[in-house]
Formats: sequence, structure tokens, C-alpha cells
Amino acid sequence: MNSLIPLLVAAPLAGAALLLLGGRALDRFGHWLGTFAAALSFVFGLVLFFSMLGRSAAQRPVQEHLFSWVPVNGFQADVSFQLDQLSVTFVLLITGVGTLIHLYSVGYMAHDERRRRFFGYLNLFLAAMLLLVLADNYLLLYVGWEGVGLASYLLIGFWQHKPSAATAAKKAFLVNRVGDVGLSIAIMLMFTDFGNVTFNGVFGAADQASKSQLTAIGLMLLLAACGKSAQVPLQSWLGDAMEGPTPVSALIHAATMVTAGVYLITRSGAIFNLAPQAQTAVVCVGAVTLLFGAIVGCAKDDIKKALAGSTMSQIGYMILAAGLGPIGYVFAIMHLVTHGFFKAGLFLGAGSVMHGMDDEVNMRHYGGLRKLMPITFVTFGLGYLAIIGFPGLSGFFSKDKIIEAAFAKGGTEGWILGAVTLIGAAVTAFYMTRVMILTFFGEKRWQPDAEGHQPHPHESPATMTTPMIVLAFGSVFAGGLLAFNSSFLKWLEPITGHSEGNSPLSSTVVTLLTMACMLAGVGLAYAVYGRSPVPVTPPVGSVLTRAARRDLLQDDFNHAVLVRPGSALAAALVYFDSKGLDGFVNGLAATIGGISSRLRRVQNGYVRSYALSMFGGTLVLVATTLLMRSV
Amino acid sequence: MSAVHSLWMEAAGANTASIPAPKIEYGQLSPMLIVFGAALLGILVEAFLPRRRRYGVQVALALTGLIGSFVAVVVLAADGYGTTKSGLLAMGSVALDGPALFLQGVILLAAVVSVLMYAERRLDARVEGVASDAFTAQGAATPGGEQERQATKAGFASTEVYPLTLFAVGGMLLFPAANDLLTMFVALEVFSLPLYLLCALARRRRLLSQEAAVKYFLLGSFASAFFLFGTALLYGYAGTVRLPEIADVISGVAPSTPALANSTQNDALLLIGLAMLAVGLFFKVGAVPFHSWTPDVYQGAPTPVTGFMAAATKVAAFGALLRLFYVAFPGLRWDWRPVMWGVAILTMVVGAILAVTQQDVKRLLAYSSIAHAGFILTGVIATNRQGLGAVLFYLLSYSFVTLGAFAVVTLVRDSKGEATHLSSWAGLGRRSPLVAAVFALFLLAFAGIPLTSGFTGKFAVFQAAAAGGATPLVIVGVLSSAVAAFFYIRVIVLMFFSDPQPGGPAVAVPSVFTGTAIAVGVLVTVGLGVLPQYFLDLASKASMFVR
Amino acid sequence: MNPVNYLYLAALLFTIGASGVLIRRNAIVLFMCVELMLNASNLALVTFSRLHGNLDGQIIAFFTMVVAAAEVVVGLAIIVSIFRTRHSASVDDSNLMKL
Amino acid sequence: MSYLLTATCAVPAAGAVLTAALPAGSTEARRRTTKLTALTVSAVTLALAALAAARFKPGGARYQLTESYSWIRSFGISFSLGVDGIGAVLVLLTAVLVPIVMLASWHDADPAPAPDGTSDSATFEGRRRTQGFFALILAVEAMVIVSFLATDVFLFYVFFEAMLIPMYFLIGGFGDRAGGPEAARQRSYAAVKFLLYNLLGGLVMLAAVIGLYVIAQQQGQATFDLQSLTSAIADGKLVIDPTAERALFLGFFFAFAVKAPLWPLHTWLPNAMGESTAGTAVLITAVVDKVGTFAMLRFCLGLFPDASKFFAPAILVLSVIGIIYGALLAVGQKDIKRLIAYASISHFGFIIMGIFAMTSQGQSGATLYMVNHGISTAAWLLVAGFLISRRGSRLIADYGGVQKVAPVLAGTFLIGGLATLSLPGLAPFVSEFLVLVGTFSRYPVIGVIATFGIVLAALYALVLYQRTMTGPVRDGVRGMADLKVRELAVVTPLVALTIFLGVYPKPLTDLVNPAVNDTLSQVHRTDPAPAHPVAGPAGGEQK
Repeated sequence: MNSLIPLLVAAPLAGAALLLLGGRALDRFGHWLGTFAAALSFVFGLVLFFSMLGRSAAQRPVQEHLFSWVPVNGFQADVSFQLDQLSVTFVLLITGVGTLIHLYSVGYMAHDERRRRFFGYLNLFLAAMLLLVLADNYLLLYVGWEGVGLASYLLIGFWQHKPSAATAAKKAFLVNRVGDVGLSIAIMLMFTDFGNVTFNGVFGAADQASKSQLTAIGLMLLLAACGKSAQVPLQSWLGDAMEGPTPVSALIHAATMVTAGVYLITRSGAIFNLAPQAQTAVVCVGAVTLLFGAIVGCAKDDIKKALAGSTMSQIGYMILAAGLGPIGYVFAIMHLVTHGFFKAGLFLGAGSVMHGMDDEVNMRHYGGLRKLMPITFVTFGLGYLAIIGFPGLSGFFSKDKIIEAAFAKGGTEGWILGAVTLIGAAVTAFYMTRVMILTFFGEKRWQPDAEGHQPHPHESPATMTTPMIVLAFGSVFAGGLLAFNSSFLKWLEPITGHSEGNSPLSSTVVTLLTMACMLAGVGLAYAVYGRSPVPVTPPVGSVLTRAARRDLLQDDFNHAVLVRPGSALAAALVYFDSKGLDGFVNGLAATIGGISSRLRRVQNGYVRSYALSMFGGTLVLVATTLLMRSV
Repeated sequence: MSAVHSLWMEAAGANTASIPAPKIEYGQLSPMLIVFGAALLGILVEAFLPRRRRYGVQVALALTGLIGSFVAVVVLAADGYGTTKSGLLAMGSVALDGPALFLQGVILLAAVVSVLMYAERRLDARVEGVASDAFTAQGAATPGGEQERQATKAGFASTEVYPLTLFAVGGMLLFPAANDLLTMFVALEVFSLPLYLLCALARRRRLLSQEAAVKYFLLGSFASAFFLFGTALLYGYAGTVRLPEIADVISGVAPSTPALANSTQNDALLLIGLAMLAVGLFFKVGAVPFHSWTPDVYQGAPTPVTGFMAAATKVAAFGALLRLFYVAFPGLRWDWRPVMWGVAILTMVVGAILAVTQQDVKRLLAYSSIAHAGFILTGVIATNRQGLGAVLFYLLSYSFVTLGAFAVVTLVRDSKGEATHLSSWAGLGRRSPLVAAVFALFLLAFAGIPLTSGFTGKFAVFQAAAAGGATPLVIVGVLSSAVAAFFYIRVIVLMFFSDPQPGGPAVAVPSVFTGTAIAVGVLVTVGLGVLPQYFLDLASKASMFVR
Repeated sequence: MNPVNYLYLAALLFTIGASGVLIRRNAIVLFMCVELMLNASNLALVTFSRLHGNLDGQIIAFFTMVVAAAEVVVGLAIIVSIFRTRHSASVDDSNLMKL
Repeated sequence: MSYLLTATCAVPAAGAVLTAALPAGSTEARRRTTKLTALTVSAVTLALAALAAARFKPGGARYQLTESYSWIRSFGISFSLGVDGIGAVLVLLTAVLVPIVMLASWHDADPAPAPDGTSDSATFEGRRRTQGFFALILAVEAMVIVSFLATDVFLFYVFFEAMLIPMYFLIGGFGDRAGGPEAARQRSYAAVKFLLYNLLGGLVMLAAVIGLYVIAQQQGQATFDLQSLTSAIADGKLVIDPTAERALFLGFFFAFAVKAPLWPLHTWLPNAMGESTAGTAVLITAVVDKVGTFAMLRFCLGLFPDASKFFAPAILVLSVIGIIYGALLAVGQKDIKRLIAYASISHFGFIIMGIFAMTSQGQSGATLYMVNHGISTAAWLLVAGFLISRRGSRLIADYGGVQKVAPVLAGTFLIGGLATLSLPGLAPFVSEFLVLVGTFSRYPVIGVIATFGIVLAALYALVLYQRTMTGPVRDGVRGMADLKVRELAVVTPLVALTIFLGVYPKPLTDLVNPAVNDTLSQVHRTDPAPAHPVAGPAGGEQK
């Protein structure tokens, strides 16, 4: 049975290899091949899941060692997998949502001549992501970690002929690389501290290490998580990543890859639990991002960028929860799963809208689409209700738990975090309502495209709507299912551990507060956007709005602090290299040449001066010889 | 000398009946005797043979003499005269030992190759329908004058260059073997005087040639005067001019003449004399600051003669220098070494730096020869057996590289004769890759690139110097090698990577003579680079002076 | 007279000769100065011979004279030929080759 | 005594002579004969090298398959060859790359059309151009292999220096025809710069070689045999006083640092790689330069253990500067090949850092890095060369949108770039990470700074890809052909190796580890022990 674990990764990897190397012969059915590979992996995942269900909690985690990968004396890293409750959760999410999105893409990418390659990249992504969650050591995790980065790079830049897409892809990879530095250093720290980089080894020895060492490792892991999960301060790439095809945004930049940071922190709980300062840092990052993303989401007119802001904010919730320690791990993962459903659904809905609107993304050019795209409207709407935490739907259960956990942190910290999460909930409700109203309600504000064609919105084909419907089911029921009888808590607890904390507020009070915040957000949005016609051109807005439209000036900041000085430094070094180092050498050569030309003048062709030099030389010789004796 | 002297003393004693005939070991002196004999025959040929037949006879005679002499050297060496049976000849005025035989062999081989280059008559365009070599038709004729034109037309040739060369070779054979200062002085003059004349005999650019001769002559005799005065002072110090006896006096084994022994001037005489002798020899090897004649003379002299001078003169002069410092003045090591250090450093550095901006290939090679003199001096300074062997080996390898290089120079010609300006060498590698490649090989050997003889020699010399405690010299040597490499590479770049000039020089197809000369050069250069063991052994076996 | 004085004279002559080489321009005069240096050496040799009481120095002097004579032959030949070409015996005119 | 190693060096050497001696001619058939001959010779060399590597037993003596012939007895010099794990992988690298380079340079040495439209095949040079090019490549191969196999310091030095000459002619004589009218001048400048820098390094090393010999001679060890010297040093039979040892170390190291090249001695590399053909550039950076880093490991550390330890911190600082500096300069380049050259400088910083971190991870990583950098840079550079030959320009700004017209070319170029930025799963990652972890465990600060090099690597690699391959199709790029069969044959093995060694580097590490352990014991260094070692068998199924 365990030998199925490598096949989880191998199936999509083989699919990717076939699709990318296969040539044009595969053009006709390549997309189905890709979908099949994903589905196969999902089936393997299910089989493994059920076999795991059949074992007792202590025997659920299994290891599968393939081969020794990097063996150098003390440093040993193997290609070896670990499947436990946490990873199987991810496996199911990844392969499940992944399969649906493959299916969706069959329709969405139908007219793209490079569709085969698109599926190849998607399969590659799945393989890397599965490797990430299945690795039993940090170095192999790192392979998956960067592998998903690569897939993300390839898919964001899939429409490479668009310079904006190519730039966005590069930016995503670069920012992620900064995070990867953190992961690298964390692994090196683990090696120097423990002489080991496997999960079991490191976690087993963690309690012997000093707090400062653990804090350092924790902070470096946080840096990695920030990069991958688009958390402040490495958040800037996610908005731009929306340049990729919408299925990509749904799968990678909403449901799975961006949540890898949450996985990493949860997985490394043994380290974080012993490093409170690192945990504090995690919580702060989560809290800041939570608000940051939400504010950005309020200001964006591009539907995908608004959703991206929302993703950032929701992952902020998860990171925050993960930073709370055993109080929050389970809920972080739970929110991750529910978010995977409803956010993927929302993105697919947005893709469906764009599909119908000739790839228009500006919500101010939408309006009144609910009648023309009923399925999209309903599925999107369910996703909307889920995300704002409408009671009974997925988001309600998971988000509510996180808010409770935030309060449960205790002390001033708990109050602050609770307040932040509540504000976040309100703002979430506001911007999501805004998205709903702008897109599906109100009057038509459709604009002709560059060639003057009016859009003719229409419902998407079945390959696209089916996944949306499935995901909508997930958005509605997943939360309840997981929360029911605390089944998810019990499932994960052996891996992550759990503690209740001591909340100053009862869970009912928290729920009520959350409800109130949500309603306030919805109401405000309706007051602003629902009661009066929405202008096609955005109003100037307040300073905050303008800043939020520019992603709260994050790019400007990066540009001013990193890019511009960086390019200036590079230019200066280019100059230094040619004028300084080379100049020094050339100068040396020129000096020798100069001495040579000057010395040459002594060779003036006159016998007498030659004789003089000989005579002078003789005198010096005689004098030196005599002098040497007298000394 | 003292033998001659005692002869006189006894004569003064009116004991005429018992005048012993000086003992002359003709067999062991045969290398020199053969060469001098051939030279004398050559003069007879000049005197009695009709012009048309002189060329062939002279070439044959010279080659026979030189090769015969070389055979004699080899036979002597094989008989062990270089090692176990080494000793003094001609009543102690000539030494027969390893270094002498080794260097004589090198000089003779270099001379053979040079004579091959002399004999080349195919390179220059046929002037007035007559095959012409590198030498003027009539040395006495005014350049560009009617007389010269007529002589050329008549097909005259300066065949006297062969006996002249043989005389020079004879002197050179004697020079490193000379065991007293007088013999050394005589040998110096015997090989210098013919060279002065040879310099003046170029066919083309005769003004330059004559200028070279006059410069060489005046400066050369100036230097000889120093050498002679140094001899006088040393004689004054030691009362003898025989090198081993001088060494004995210096080391106190044999007390000097009482007349001067107590004089406070005593050591001054010795040291000044030593310095002046050194001047004479430094001049010949082209060490800075006694080098200034080298570029001018190398440039002006007929190229085969330049090659001969650059190779053989340097060998002979270094031989004498070695014998002087190793046999006569080993006890004064601490006095002369600092001076030698200075001279060696100056020579390496100035030679290399001055070469950087040269535009004429012959001058470039001249400066390169100066730099090489510096490298060899580092080996002399080592004052150990290793150093001696290393210098011997270096001289062997250097002479063939330099001969080969000058031989190639004779090939590159335009309408005015040899095209020695570097700009006309541009793109040579594209027109005549073989010639350019051969020249590049010689340049690389000069630069000391491994797998060429230049590298082995440089390694041997530097190694000996380092072992002798002259590490700073090695470092200076290495750095100036780097500078030197710059200009060798510049020439290679010019030949291979520059576009040929329109109307640039053509490469003449040589006859078998120059062809052989170049081939020997290539062979020795590569051979001593790749498989030097035999010759290193030879040099090392030879590296013991007889006292 | 103290024979050492001859040594001083020899040194003086040698210096005069050397200075002459440095100062004069005419090739013949230059050459004569060189001869003067050789003869200064001869004087020194002979003097030392007297001081040491052996005859080697005197014999060397004879050799030197022969060598000097040979040098004259060669030197004059060269100088004459260059004079015929340039109609000048000034060594300063012979500087086609330099640098 | 087997003759396998001698054969491995002799075959390409003889091949070089043979190729050069093939009849000249400008006809296609003649040229093809030349090329096929050279290719066959290099294939035979590869087979011999593979055989040698197969015969090598990782658990056995440090040097195996040894051969020794007296060469210059006077100086204790012998023609001694022997292979250790490090040498074996590098010989394999060389033997693998040379045929690929030949195949990639198939038409680089065809007679170039002269400016006036006529072919230069009329000239002698034009007719011999092809022979010359391929003979020079084989000569370089032979010399490099000798350098990797030499167990005699002098023998190594001789070939270390001598290989400059064929390299010099390769750089100066054969350009990529993309430089415009200035090209010839630039090229000869680059060739001279290459030669002078390396010659200076070599001469300084010569002084040190002599010094070493003299010291050894004074203590009765008049030999250049590496093993005798190292064991004499280890046994205390040969004692070099610290000052002298440091001076000698610097002499050796200087030469290797020029060749490698280490900042700030690197400035010859961008010129040399920029102006030469892509194939030559691969030879420079992937093969010849490796001799420098290889020699640091074998000679600097083996002969001067204490001095190596003494200078290690300073060298690490230089190498980390090189990493960041090279990467930053790569970012600032306008010329594709110069960009790759600066990227290589950054990578050489990693290699040198790994060597002087003096940990087994660092040194094994550095050795792997040499191989992986060779393979991946070869792929990147050769594809860049194909690109440049299509457009006739090296300027990044002249390209754009290539992926639209030549997707396979763009794809392989991307893989090359990804390998350069050490993407996990590709070979360079393993080595880079080992170097970093090895450095970090002893010098954490330097390790951390160096780690930021990976961000810059991503920057230059992706910027290059973005500017050349993505975006709208530029005018000069329209109609550009995709990779041809020959070009695919060049790229495929490289890409395959890059992936294979990224996933399964064990065959190489098994070869390299014992030699590295031996080297470390020569310098009396052991890996820093972890602060809190994991009890019991750590991680996986290791021994």
C-alpha cells in the first residue's frame, strides 16, 4: 500500500513529462491525458486516505524510503516520503481541487494553441506540490517548494507574449526566491544544530536546542512562508500573478501553493512551539497581512486582483492561526481546506465571467450578469457566502474558530488579535459584497473591446461549470463536515497537537461578534455600491483608496528601496569592473609602456652616450664592489 | 703563462741548452686547431681560387672545419676529458674540462647553423641575374655607388665572411676555455674583431650595417680596454694572471708578492680589477647597463651574423664569465654577488620593459636577448654546481631558439629586403601559417612556455638560483618574464589575429640551408622542451671546472 | 722614483682615454683614446711586473700591443669605409638606429 | 601497470596531430572528414575515460590506475598519472563535454565569407581553418586530462601552462561572427588578456613550484611526486616553515585563482567568453577553468595544509564577494555571453568557497559543483550560441519573443537558466546546497551572505530569459528556425544529465567522498559536529 505514495507524485510527473516532451502528436488529447494523470493521483490519494482511516491514530503516519539522494558524510538527505494525517489532507485537497481545475481548464483553454503545454505545466505543479507535502525531510520539501515556484512561474507567464505576464512571472519567482533563502538558511541551521534535516530527527532533538537557535530557525521558516504565501513583506507578487490564466489563479494562487507557508509552519510546529518569539513574529505577519490584503481587496477594480487581495487576507488568517501554536494549528489547516474550496470556486467563477466577457477583468465594466450566467452566479454566490462566513457554510466554521483561537491566545495579545480578526471579517464582507454587486447586480456597464465588438456574455460550457458546481458543494458543506463532532480536530491532533487556550469570551459571544462584523461589512458595501449606479471610471477616491489601488504602495516601496538602488549598484559595479579592476590592470600595462617609452629615449643612437652609460655603469660597479667590502 | 715566464727566466740565466720546448697537447686542443686551420685555409682560398668557385669551396670548408671540430669535441668528451680526465693544456693557459667542452660543442653547433644561414642564396631576389646572399658584393665599395653596382653585376660575393666566422669561432672556443686572463683577453679580441667586420657587410641597408659595425667596434674596444685594465690590476694584486692561482692568492693559500702584500691598496686593486673584468664580460653578454650596443648592432648587422652573435657570442661570454667567477673569485662571492644581483635585476627588468614598445623585430629580439642575459645571470649567481649546469643548459637551449628566430626573420621579405618592421608582420599567420607557427614556437620558447626548451632552461636556472638563496631574483625573474611574455604575445597576435597589410611582405621559400637551420632550431626547441633529460644530464656532468 | 707613481700615471692615462671616448666625436680620435686606454693598461702591467719582480706583465704588454695593432687594422677599415660613405668621421652622425 | 590513463591522454593528443595533418581543403567533404575524425577521437576518449572511471574502486587507494615513467630525473620529475575520485569525475566531465562542444561548433570553423562576398577558402588559412579548430580542441582536451590525472606537481604545472596556448588560439582565431567590424580587434584583445592573466598566474606559480622543490631538496626529498610530498609533509619528514609555506601557497593559489577565476582576478573571463565561439566559451568555463578549482583542492590543500587553513577565511571572503559581485554584474550586462560569463564568476565563487570551507559537504559539493556547473553552463551557453548564430548578435536588446517562433530553443534555454539559478531537482542545486551547508556549518555569516546569491542568480537568469524569449516577437527574430537535429543532439544529453544528476547524484558522490575525506585529513580538519546531534541513526537508510 505504501508503495502507492511515490505514485502520487509520479503520476502527474509522468503526465508532465509526456505532455512537455511529447510533441504535437499529443495536441488532440493531451488535455485529457493531463486531467487523467491528476485524477489518477486523486484516486491514489483516496485509496491511501481510506487505508489510513482504517488504522489507529498511532499507526497512521507511514514512511516510504525510495533512495539515498545526497549522501555526504554527516549530511544525508534522502528521497523519502512521509504520509500522515496532515499530508494526506493536503494530498486530497491538492489532487481533488487540482483534478477539478484540470477539468475546468479543458474548456477554459479550449482555444489556446498551446493548451497541451498548459496541462503539462499544471501536472508539473501537482507533482511538485505533492512532493512538497509528502517529503519527510526539509531538503526534499525544498525541492517541492521551489518546484511549485517554477510551475507558478511557468503558468503566470504562460501568455509570454504579453510583457506584463512575463514580468509578473519573473517577479513572482524572484520574491519567492527571497523566501527560499529563508528556507535554505533554516535547513543549514538545522544541519549545524542537529546534524539532520529530517522531520523526525529535527523535531525529536528540538527540545535540546537552545531557544535562540530555535528562534532563528523559526524566523527563517517564517521568511520562507512569507514568500510562498504572499505575506507581508513578501506579498507583492501575488497581485501581479493574476496575469496567469484564471485556472492557475484558482489552483495555485488561491487553493494550494500559496498555502504552502501554512503547511510549513504547521509542519514545523515542534520548532515553533519551543520558540515563542518566532511565534509572535508569525502572528504579527499574519495579522498585518490579514488587514493588508483586505484593504487592497476593497480598492481593486480588477476582479482577479480583488480576489487576490482576499486570498492574501485569508492566508493571513491561517498564518495567524498557525502562529498561535497548538491552539490554532488545526484551525489554520481547516480554514486552508475550506478556503481551498470556496476561493477556487470564486476564481473559477471569475474565470467564467471573464470567459463570457471576452476576457474583460474590470468589474466596473460588468454588471447585471446574474441572469445571463445563472450557474456562475449561483456557484459564485455560494462561494461568496462561504467566504464572508455566512452561518452554516464552510467559511463560517473555519474562520469563526480562528477568531476564537485569536481571543484564546489570552492577555492583551489575545484582545488585539481578536480585534484584528474581527475587523478583517468585516472588511472581507465589505469587499466581497462589492465584488458581487459590481459583477452580478446593477445595470450593464459593458464596454466594447478595442475593435468595437460588444461583449455577448454567455454561460460557460459544462467542462467549466461542473467543477464550479462541485466546488460550490465544497464551499457549502466542507466546513460543516470538518467541524462536525470536531472530526477534523481529532484527525489532525496526533500530528499537530491541540490545546484549547483560555478565551476571555465564550464562543457564542465570538460568533455573535463575527456575525455583527460581517453584517456591518455587507451593509456598508450595499450602501456604497448597491444603492446608486456604479461609475464606469473609478472616482479619484481618498488617499487610502488610491494607495490601496496601488497595493498600498508596496511596489513603490520595493522599487525605491530595492530595485532602484539595486540597478544603480549593478550599473556602478559594471563601471567599476571595466574602469576599476580592468582599469587598474590596463593602467599597469600602460605604466609599463610609459616607462618603456621613456627608457627608450636613453637609447638615442649616439655612441658617446652609450659609452657614457657603460662608463657610468663601470663606476657604479666599482663603487658598489668597494662599498660591499667596507660595509 | 708562468711557463712562458719561467722560460724567460731561465733564458736570462743563459742556460740555453736546456730550454725545454713548451708542452702543447695538440690532440686535446684539436677543436680550436681545426677551426683555426680551416680559417687559414679559407684565407688561402680567398687568395688563390677564382671568384666563381670560392662560394662553394668556402661553404664546404667552413662546414667541414666546424663539424670536424665538433667531432673532436665529442671525441674528447667521450674520452672523459670533460669529467675524469679534465685538466690544463698548453702549459696551463687553456683548461679542458666539462664546461669548456660543453660550451665549445654548443658554439660549434651554433656556428654550423649560422654558416648554413650565411650560405643561403635563394631568399633575396636575383639582383642583376645573380644569386645573392645576405652579404654585400664588395665590402669596400661605397653603398649605392657605381663600384658596388658593378661588383654586384659581376656576381662578386663576400666569401671572406666564412674565414672571418671561423676565426671568430676559434676565438669563441678559446674564450670559455681560457685559464688565464691574458688568454682570455686574446681570445676576446680574436672573436670580436672578425665580428666587427662581419657586422659591416650587409647587402641591404648598408648604412645601417656600417653604423652597427662602427658602434660595435668602438664600444667593443672600449669594453676590451676595461677588461685589459682589470687584468692589469689583478696582475698587480696577485702577481699572476692564472685564474686558479689568483684564487689561491685571494684565499690566502699562496701569499701574494710581498711588495704589495702590505699595501692598503691591496684589496682595492683586487676589487676594482674584478669590477673592470666584469665590465668587459657584461658588455659581451649584453647586461644592463652595458647593453646599449645590442639593439643597434643586432638591427644593423646582416641577420645571419646577428643570429650568430646572439647565439655564439653569448655562449662564449657566459662561459668566460662563469670560469672567471667560479675559478678565480669563488672566495670573493660576498663581494661580487650583490653587484651581480643588481646587474641581473636591472638586466631582466630593463630588457623586458624596453622590449615592450619595440617596433622592429630584430630590435625586439635584441631586447629579448638582453632580458635572457638577465635570466642566465640568475643562474650564474647561484654559484653552485646546479647553477653551473643550469646555465650550460640554458645557453644550449637559448642559442638554438635565437638562431631559429633570426633564421625566420630572414625569410620575411619585401622589395627592400628583410621586412623587419613589425607592422609588416601583421597577418603573416594567414598568409604563411607554417612560418608564422614556427616563429610563434620560438617566441613561446623565449617566453618560457612549458614543453619548449625555454621553459626547461628557465626552470633550471631559477631553481638553481632559489637553491642558492637568491629567491628575490627568482621573483623578479618571474615578474619580468610576465612583462616579456607581453611582447612575445603581441607579435603572435600581430601574426595571427591581425589582417595582412596590402602589399605587405612575402615569405620567401628558403633553400635547404636555411630550411635546415630552422628545422634544427625547431627540433632542439621542442626536444629540449619535451625530453630534456639527456641534455640536463650532460650539462650536469659537465658542470665542474678544472682548477 | 717610486714605481707606484707609474701606476698613478697609468690610471690617469686610462681616465683621460676614457674621458676622451666620452667627449670626442671624431671616430678616429675616439679610437685613439681607446688605444690610450690600452696603453695605460700596458704601463700598469709593466709597472706591476717591476713591482712583483716577475716578467709576466711585460710579456702581456707585448701581447697587448699585437692585439692593439690588429684592432687598429680592423677599426680603421670600418671607419674608413663609413667615412667614404658619409664623408664624415663624426660618430654623432651615425645614429640611424636608436630607441 | 595499466596503460589506461596514458591512453586516455594520448588518444586526444594523437587525434589532435592527426586532425591537424588531414589534407587541407575547402570542400564540404574534406571538412566533414576532419570533423568526423575529431568527433571519433573524442568519442574514443570518452570511452576510455568511462572505462577508467568504471575501473576505479571508490573504497580503494586514493590514487588508482597509477602509472609512472621517469621524465626529467635531474629534477625528480616523472610522468606520473593516477586517478582519484575527484579527478575521475572531472575527466569524465571533460570527455563528455568535448564531443558535445565539437558537435555544437560543427560549422563554427567553416570558412567565413569575406567582407567582399568571396569566401576566404582561397587562402591557406581558410583552407586549414577547420582542421585547426578541431585539432586545437583535441589538444586542449588532452592537456586538461593530463592536468586532472597528473600526480606529479611539475607535470601538472607543465600542462596547466601549456594548455593556455591552444586555448589562446581558439579564442583569438575563431569568433562567433556576431561582433561587427570591431570583432577581430576585440577578439585578439580578449585572447591576449586571457593569455597574459593566466601566464602571469602561471609564472608566479612557477616561482612557487621552484621554491617547493628547493625546500624539498634541501630536506632530502628532491621529488615532484605529489604523493611522496604529501606523505612527507604529513609524516613531518618535510617541514616547511610557516612563512615559506604561506608564500608558496599564495604562489600556487594565485595561479589557480586567476584560472578559476576568483574575484578580483576575473576580468579576463567575460572578454574571453564573450568574444569566442560558444563552444570555446564552454571549453573555457566548463573545462579549462575547472583545472584551477581542481588544483586548489588537490595541490593547495594537499601540499600546504597549514597555510590553506591560515588563508581560508580571507579566501572565503573573496569568494563570497565574487558570488555577489559576479551575480550583480551579470544583472547589469547587455551582452548574452558576457552575462553568462559573469554568472560563471559567481559560480566559481561558490566552488572556491566550498573548497576552503574545509568541510566534507563543502568540498564534495564543490567537486560536484565543478561537474554540474560544467554541464549546465554548457547547456545554457550552447543554446545561447545557437540563438546568437541565428540572429548574428550578442546583444540582449536585439531579441524578444523567441519562444513564439522557436519554442524548443526557448525551452532548453530556460532549462539552462533554471539550472544556473540552481533550481532544486536539477544538478546544480545539490552541489550548491552542499557548498552552502558546508560553509555555513563553519562560517555562518559567509554562508548566509552567499545564500543571497541565489536570489541574484534568479534575477539574472530570468531577466535574460524574459528579455530574449518572451514578449512580442521582434523584427530580427521573426522567421527564426527552431533547433535542428544536430543542435538537439547537443542539448539533449546535457539536459538529461542535468536532470539525472539532480535527482540521483549518488554515483558521483560515491566517487568523490573518499577523496574529499582524504583531502580533509591532509589538512587535519574534521567537520564541525552538530550542536545537538540527533540520537540514533539519523535520517533515512544511511550507514
